Amino acid sequence: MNDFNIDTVTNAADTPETELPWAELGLKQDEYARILEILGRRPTAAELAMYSVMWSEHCSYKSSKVHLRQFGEKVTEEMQKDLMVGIGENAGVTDLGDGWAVTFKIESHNHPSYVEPYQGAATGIGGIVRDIISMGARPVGVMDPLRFGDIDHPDTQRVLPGVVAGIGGYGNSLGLPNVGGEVVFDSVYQQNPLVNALAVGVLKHEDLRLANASGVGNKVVLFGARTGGDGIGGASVLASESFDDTKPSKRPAVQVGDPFAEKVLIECCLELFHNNLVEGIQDLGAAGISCATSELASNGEGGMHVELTNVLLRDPSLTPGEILMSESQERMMAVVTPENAANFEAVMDKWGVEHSWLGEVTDTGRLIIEWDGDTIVDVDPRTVAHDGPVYDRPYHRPEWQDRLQTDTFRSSAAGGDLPASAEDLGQAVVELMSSPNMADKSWVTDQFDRFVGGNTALSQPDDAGVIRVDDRTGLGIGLATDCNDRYAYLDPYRGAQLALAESYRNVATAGAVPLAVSDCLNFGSPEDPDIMWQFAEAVRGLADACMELGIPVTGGNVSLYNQTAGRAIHPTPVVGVLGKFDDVSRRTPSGFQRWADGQAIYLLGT
Amino acid sequence: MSADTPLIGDHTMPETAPLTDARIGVVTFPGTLDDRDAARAVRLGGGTPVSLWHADDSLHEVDAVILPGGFSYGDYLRAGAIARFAPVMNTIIVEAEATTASPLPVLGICNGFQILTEAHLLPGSMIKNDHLKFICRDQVLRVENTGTAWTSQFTQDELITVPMKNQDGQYVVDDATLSTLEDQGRVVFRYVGESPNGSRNDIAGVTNERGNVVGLMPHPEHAVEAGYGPNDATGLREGTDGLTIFTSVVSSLTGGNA
Amino acid sequence: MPTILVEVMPKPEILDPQGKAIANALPHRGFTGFSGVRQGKRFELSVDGEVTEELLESARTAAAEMLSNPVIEDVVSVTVAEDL
Amino acid sequence: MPTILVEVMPKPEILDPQGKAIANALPHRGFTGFSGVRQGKRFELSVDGEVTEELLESARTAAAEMLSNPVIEDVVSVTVAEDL
Ligand SMILES: Nc1ncnc2c1ncn2[C@@H]1O[C@H](COP(=O)(O)OP(=O)(O)O)[C@@H](O)[C@H]1O
Repeated sequence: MNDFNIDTVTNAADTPETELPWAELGLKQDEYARILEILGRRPTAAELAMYSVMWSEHCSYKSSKVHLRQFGEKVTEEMQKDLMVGIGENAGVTDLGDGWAVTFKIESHNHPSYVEPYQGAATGIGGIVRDIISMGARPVGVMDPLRFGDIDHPDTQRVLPGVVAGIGGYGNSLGLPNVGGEVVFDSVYQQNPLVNALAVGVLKHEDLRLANASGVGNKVVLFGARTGGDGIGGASVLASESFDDTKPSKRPAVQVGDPFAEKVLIECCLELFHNNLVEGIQDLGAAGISCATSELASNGEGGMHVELTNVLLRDPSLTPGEILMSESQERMMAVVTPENAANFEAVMDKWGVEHSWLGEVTDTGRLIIEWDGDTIVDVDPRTVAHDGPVYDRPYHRPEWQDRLQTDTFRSSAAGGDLPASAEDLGQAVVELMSSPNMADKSWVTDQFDRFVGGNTALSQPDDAGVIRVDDRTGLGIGLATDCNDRYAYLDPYRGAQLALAESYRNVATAGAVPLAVSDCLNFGSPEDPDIMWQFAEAVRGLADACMELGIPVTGGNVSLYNQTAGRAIHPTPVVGVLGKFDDVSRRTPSGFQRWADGQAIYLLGT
Repeated sequence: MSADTPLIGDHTMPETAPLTDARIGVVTFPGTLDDRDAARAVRLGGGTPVSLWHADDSLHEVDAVILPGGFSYGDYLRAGAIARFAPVMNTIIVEAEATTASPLPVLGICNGFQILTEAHLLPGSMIKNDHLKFICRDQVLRVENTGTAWTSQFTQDELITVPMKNQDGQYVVDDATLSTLEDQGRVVFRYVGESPNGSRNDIAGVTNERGNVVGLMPHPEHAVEAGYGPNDATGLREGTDGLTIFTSVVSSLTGGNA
Repeated sequence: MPTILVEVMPKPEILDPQGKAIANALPHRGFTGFSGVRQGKRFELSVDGEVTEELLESARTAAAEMLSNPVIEDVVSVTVAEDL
Repeated sequence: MPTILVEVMPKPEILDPQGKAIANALPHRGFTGFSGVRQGKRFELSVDGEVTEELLESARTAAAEMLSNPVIEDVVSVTVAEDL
């Protein structure tokens, strides 16, 4: 069937001396030692694949975890009263009242968007939307905070059009109104553009689904797109499972999104939820089947038995390890009772979605994966999904921070020559207004559908996006994302707080009561103590400010290593705030409206 | 005003009793996006929306059909190219071309218009916008033919504002057909102001010879509820000019008594 | 695995916005000497067994009815490529 | 007028959503016998004068750098067609 050798658990036990390419897969020496210790033998190739992807920075949050805990600790009961699902699940869920709930989250797709702007940004939208679906929700909107290098830099000219087209191409095809975002230009983002994507969804309380595999004997099913070699380009050492030949493997360096498949997946999942056909569900993102099986199993009864040859493949040459690591888009995994299996298949048929039954839930506490009957993975799923390495990386305030803070504009040459006359001031205003960061963004936002769904009450050019949830009552939500990276650079603690404050204000001034926070923490390398300090400070600042304002962080994402040749981006903690409207018809647009002739103007605050 | 079109669950059958005997089918293809919006617009227009499924060749005795916007089958081959072969389309084509006194009124919006051209129910075709980008904006249109079931309540040359949002919206048609369309007054909607996409003669919507099939690129179903539509003279997002399309067809179907 | 190639081009009299955009961009990137560009489509239909005349006929029909829109496009060729 | 043909296809290992959608639709129309479809692009670059080796080389470079996205596509061929 395949020309690679299957590395079984028995084989691994019999051949302890076999060298495995753990370093090529990104594992550190001590991490590999820990895997040996957990298993009491060398891992099989498939197990190594699973641990390596699940213990990566991206999946395990190993550098950030110790800091992120504050979001769970610095909370009051009052802050959590509307919280139905907190941090840790695919996305947090907040009660909206009237039997409705809302879920939202921001994620980054920075590096993929630099490599292939269109597809990177498109699949960024696709990924965050699947997080929302997996909670049992209907996605109802997206936002896209973007950061690029200087507007006239060749790098920006290569990346920006593709990113914008990709966000539009994917989001527009899903029927999700784009209700806001950011476009910021600064040379610090050259070669490290930030493509963050937010998705929001709504659900009825009874439709809430979690990623757990409960109910011994329930079936595990994979559905949606077929599995290809996507996202395992860097792991091509796995192309031969025996690691003893050098067969070249053709593994795509990038993933191509299929928004049509995702749109169908959305409708198909909603029908599954509506008819109560799934017990647990998980989207497949980074780490694909490795992540879905280990998380579902460890969050549920603790065991799962899977036959991997049942996975429908796009590329038949994939090895078991590669299948486990593949990041192919537009896939979901669900747990279904045997009684519901036929009805589940009927929904798949109706929507023309392919599916394959992979195995079942067990109470053995082990995740067992077989390849044509041979056991290739036999692990405690918790050790894969939850007990990854945790680093308390050293950090300290950069020695240049003081210099940075005292290097003010007023102390510079230009600062001595401030505009004085009315004419100079006028000129300065024009200059400001025409800077790319301040200027009208409709050249970007006009490429996004803001009307689809018929529930968008505010979008561009307003400070918050507002979406109606319930036609009958006008119940709805307001959303904003903000971050001023220059503030964060000057003082990461305050900068993160200001990001929250701005986002909070934007939601509040639109007329919504702020309810919840999601953040996307974009930073440089955590291995640099200066950067790690920025990160630690930003998290501390955000957590403190959330306490102060009394709204919880319900989810988010960390993107580290945003640096090239030693040059890191500014710390960029993008903060999204979600608020509630009892009736969105009360929303207040920002700016002076041309229809509001004759109304009075007040200045509030200090 | 509110309409009962829940985001979650089954929107396919109205919970309330039909408002009128105008039953208007809204087709859902895989990849259709604006079906709920079109159903809402039908209801706000006084009709009874009936959900039609692409794979079902029955029209369930509806009095008119809307092919809504979206990206059927991803629009991957050509916009509307694959949807045109759906079983429901076979029936729609037969009913729309029936030589009876009143053939089925059909409205194609955006992707629906593209499907109608692919099905050859309407002449011409849609290609990529001349600027090659997706464009979403409030668009002013002139209603130039008020003789169709879908436009009967507009006044001749009325200017309306509705959202438009598409990537393949440039209407192309050969010279001979173009003159025929113009001579026979079959241009139903025309873009006013700067052309949004390079369409020939600024055509935004056309009808067939008998006037029962109408296609248009912009989205009247997104201009039916104050607060959620385009900006217009009355205020931010207050535009409801699109509603007249739906009240027109309801009125036509109920003999002007809606 | 034998493959049937179907090639489709926009009709000469129909505007081709993509081709035009490329034609305009080429000189800016130093590619002079091309007086025009048109962009069409190329489909590869793979066939498991042998390419019978019947199958080729079926490909021709699919090309004419589905893979191209006769209002704006021409099927340029339907050929067999054994060696892809 | 001589024309240089450039043919571009999605890389075999890359997902081709367009081809997939077409492959799924064909059997519904009675076009069976095709096991897969991939959709690529075909460019016709027209040349006013003669197709010199230099111009062909320039077309090859344009194909690699502009007409295809090397991350996800392969240039399948760059050929001269005299008779279009
Ligand atoms: N990438 C984007 N995607 C969607 N909307 C955006 C994007 N960038 C900016 N916007 C929207 O455009 C409007 C103006 O943006 P901006 O000029 O950044 O406003 P402000 O400076 O007031 O935050 C806002 O409504 C914002 O949400």
